[in-house]
Amino acid sequence: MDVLLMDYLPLVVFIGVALVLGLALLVAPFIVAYKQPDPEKLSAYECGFNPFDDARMKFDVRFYLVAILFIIFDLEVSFLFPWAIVFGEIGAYGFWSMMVFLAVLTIGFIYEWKKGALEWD
Amino acid sequence: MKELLAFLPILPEIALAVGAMGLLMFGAYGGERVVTTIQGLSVVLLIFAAVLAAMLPDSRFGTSFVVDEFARFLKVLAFLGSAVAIVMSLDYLAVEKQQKFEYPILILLSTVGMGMLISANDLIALYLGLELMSLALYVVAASNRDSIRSTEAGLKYFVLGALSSGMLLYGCSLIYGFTGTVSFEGIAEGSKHPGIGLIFGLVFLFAGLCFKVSAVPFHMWTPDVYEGAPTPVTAFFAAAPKIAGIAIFVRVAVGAFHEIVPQWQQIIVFVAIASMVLGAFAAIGQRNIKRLMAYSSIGHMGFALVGLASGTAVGVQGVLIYIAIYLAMTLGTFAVILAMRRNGEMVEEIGDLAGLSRSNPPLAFLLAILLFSLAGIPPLAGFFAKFYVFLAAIEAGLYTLAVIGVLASVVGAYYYLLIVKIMYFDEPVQAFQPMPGELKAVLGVTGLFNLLFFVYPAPLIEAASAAAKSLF
Amino acid sequence: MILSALFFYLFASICVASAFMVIAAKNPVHSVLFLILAFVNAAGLFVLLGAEFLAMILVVVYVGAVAVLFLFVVMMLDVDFAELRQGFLQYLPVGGLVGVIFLAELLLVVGSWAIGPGIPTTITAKIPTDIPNTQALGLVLYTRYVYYFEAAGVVLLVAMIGAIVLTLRHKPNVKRQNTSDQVARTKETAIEIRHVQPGQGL
Amino acid sequence: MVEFWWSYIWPLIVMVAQSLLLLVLLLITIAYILLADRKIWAAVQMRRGPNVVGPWGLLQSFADLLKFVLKEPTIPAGANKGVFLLAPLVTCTLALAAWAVIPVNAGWVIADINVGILYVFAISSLGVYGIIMAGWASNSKYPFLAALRSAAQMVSYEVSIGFVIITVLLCAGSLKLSAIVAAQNGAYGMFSWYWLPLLPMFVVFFVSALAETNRPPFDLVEAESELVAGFMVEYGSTPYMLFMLGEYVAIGTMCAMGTILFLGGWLPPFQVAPFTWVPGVIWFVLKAFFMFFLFAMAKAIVPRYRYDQLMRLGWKVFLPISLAMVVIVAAVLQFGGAVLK
Repeated sequence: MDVLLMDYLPLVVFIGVALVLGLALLVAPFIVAYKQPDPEKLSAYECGFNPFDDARMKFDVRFYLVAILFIIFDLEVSFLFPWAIVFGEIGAYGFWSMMVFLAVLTIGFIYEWKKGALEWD
Repeated sequence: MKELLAFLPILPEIALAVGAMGLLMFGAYGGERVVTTIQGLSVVLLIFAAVLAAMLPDSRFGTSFVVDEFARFLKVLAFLGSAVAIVMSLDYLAVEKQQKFEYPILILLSTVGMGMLISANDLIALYLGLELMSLALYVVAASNRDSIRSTEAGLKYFVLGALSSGMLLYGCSLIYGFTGTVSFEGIAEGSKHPGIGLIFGLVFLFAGLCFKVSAVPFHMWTPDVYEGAPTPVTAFFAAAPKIAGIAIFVRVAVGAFHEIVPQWQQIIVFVAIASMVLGAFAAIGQRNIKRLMAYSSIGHMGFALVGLASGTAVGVQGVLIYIAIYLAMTLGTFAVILAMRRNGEMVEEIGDLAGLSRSNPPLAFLLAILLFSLAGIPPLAGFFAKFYVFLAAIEAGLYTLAVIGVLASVVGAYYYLLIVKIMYFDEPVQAFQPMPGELKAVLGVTGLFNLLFFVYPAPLIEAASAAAKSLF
Repeated sequence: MILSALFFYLFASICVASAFMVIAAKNPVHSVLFLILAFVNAAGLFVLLGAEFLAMILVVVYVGAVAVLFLFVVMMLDVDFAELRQGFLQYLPVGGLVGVIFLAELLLVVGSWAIGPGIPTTITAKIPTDIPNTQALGLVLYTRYVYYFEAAGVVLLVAMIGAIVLTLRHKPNVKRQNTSDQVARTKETAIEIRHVQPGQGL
Repeated sequence: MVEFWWSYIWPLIVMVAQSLLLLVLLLITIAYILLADRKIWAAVQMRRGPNVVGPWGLLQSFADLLKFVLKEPTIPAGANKGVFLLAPLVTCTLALAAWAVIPVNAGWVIADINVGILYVFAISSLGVYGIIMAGWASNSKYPFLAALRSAAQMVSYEVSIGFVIITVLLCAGSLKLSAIVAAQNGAYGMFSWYWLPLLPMFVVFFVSALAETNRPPFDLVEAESELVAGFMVEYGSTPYMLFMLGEYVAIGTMCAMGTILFLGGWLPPFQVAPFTWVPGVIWFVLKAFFMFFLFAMAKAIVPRYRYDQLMRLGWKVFLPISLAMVVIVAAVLQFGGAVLK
């Protein structure tokens, strides 16, 4: 157990160092650079117009659908990871159980395709 | 080959799942033209699965799935309940132009979940079955997505359902933590020396299950969902999922926790009393018949739990008889609700039934039978249902529970009889449109069942008795 | 080991604090960001338990996928959350009561933490320590627990159907590209050669 | 006290030093990769590219760094300040974090964890956050639209990358990156690396990596003509630079992953004399640079995709292909004996 955790300690240290580095770069111009803000400079970019309302708006539900489908396929992939590495040890039974699983989800995929959920319009 | 034979116990579920997937592909390629075919095939598939389920011998699949008399009895009920729910939806969906081929398929997949739930023999199988069943239910509740009420119903059901799943999982994890196993036999072994952690786990688990059968205090979703969801969906909700919910409730209580009956008995007694009383009193003021049926189903779940509270084989037998008769009563009543159509519009107010005895005497008569049966008036089937659960409660010494139950059913009788009064003594309003044939059939069969049950009750009672004994 | 205890308290306290911030934050986007922080710390706790695979899957699925959907929804839904939160506080007494009960129960549970006698015999699956966690999972998930595995597949299928039934709408009058049609075009169907006489036009 | 020093402080110092060393080398490499990108692009278009700062423009990236640091940082008035500044930091840190597990030579790795590839997969799936956060926090229309598009694009291609990784894992049988490289050490030298037996997946991986890192021809996030500079419109100074840095580090990660998964990592092309004299790290860098060269050439010569084409390619071409390949590879391994091993 401790051996395993010792594998992760350098990882945490590395992320920490990277974070410090990024943070240093981020704050550097706030310390050293020239600053003279004015309202025009601080307004949102809008091709010459003044922005007339909040930029955040409702958008096509299709983006949500993509996100949902992604979650489902992502889960499918995560089920594949352990299977792939013990593939040689679980034999034909393991092979076929995964094939059934993939078949179930492929049916779902075909259904999506035929319903036009993967079309982008 | 030997490995394939091991899959025999889950054959009905496999058949349903594979059939659902096949129909999904058929629908995906056939489009809207094949909807009626898919509906028909789904019903055939469910009946086939019910036959399969009835024929399977006692067996197990691994440690997580068990086929016994109890499972056979309830699976037949649940599968047939789903089949009838699809049949009853045919006319409604066609007239309302909501025909989607996904609807019967989602019901099929939900039924797979019910089968898994009824046969679940460990906590993980329980959870998977529950989620499979509920996930499909959330979708069908919101299936009419152009209606605000339907989407609201789906959303409410989903959010509260997720909350209850969370509680259930929390309970499961506590139970697992304190017994070191998820299998019901192991839990039974581990609960010989119950610690406080195990009891808390039990409470949370029961809370989650109470939600699924809409027992007080986890009933709050029921009226809104029943009212908002499309009526055939409501009919489905009131029937098959309740059976699966009660089934797993019973199996967990007497299968996994039979060592600590006194601990859970008080919870069930409380839940049963609260459900019966709330179901009886809250229904009185309702004007919308779907809402009324929601409170009615809360009350009936309370009555069914009375049998479980006794914790004996007789009690479980009572539960099974109750749930079977409840299925017949509720499906029949919903057949009438689905026929309440006037000038092409569905009507849902109780007042719309006024004078039905004059505009459509047979319909009024059958509905009156069903309502009397729901109220528990002898010699109709509903009376026997209540009789068996109260008998079990008295045998187990739960006199208070039995007395409160009888009082609650007296109060409940008031609003059922009120509807009968409206039908027979109020001035008639415009007649309903003619009833489609399949609804007539459902209403006829369930009405006659309720009327004539007392003539030959033995088969059901014996089957329920055998099913109950298989758990002890 | 003191170091792992240190990291446990670090992850656990950040996890709890950010979980609290999820409900306390004024801006729902901040809530989701805190939720992500909570997930990441939960992953850290999994690593401390030696469950590397679950830790990574927690990050991949919850942080990388589920929380993205959450962010989509709360960022882009354009709901006036300030208005939604009005009257939020009136539920505080009830919520607080439930919270206190939960806390009391948890303290009771933790206080009584003891594995009953005879429990070790009921533990069915021992955790193997000589092979990596992922492998240990893989060895049982697809064979011994095939029932759970396939059931999970069916649940995912229902999720797919549900997502499409509830969200998919086709806009009418959309012109889509059909690549196979484009590729299948031949010279005959695409070009028509007319011989135009001078001065006459078509 | 002495014991405390030797058992806690000293290892910590070593770890920090190692991390710093890797980060500094990485950043210097990125500086030259950036330059190479511009030079290659210029060469394809028969321009000279940057050639003023230092000999052949070799110090260009460092001049850019100085310029960014000295630029005025602006935060739009309508922006959500905290998230606005958090976004570039998240992008950059996450991109860098992936490098902790990447072995550049046998044993040359900060942390060779058991689930290395999953870790990289997880980190790269988090890359989308920087973009969504930036797009939302700017409170400006262009960034918002770009963030949406980009998020949908990145998640679409991540699925294919996941399946590609699975096929490699099927052959290698471990999630440990060093073990995956070691598994490619076969009798046929560079022909037993996975690029050859899994050639379709290599292609899918490469294209998905382009999309995942928002590189041309899939740089719809930036799309100058429609979205001006995408989610980065409102950014300037080092916050902007951190985005660029994160993007290029992510590209570097993808190149390194391609090298590890398909090009045999630090292994020499043939296990014979002249090749084995060269240290593994050189081979690794050469291969990774080759991958980057492909990235740069794709940018230079392929026209940008339209958004619907991009989504179609991801969901309707790559996803089915990679899914089918998972099944095919598994079936071959199951029934075809040791063809691949």
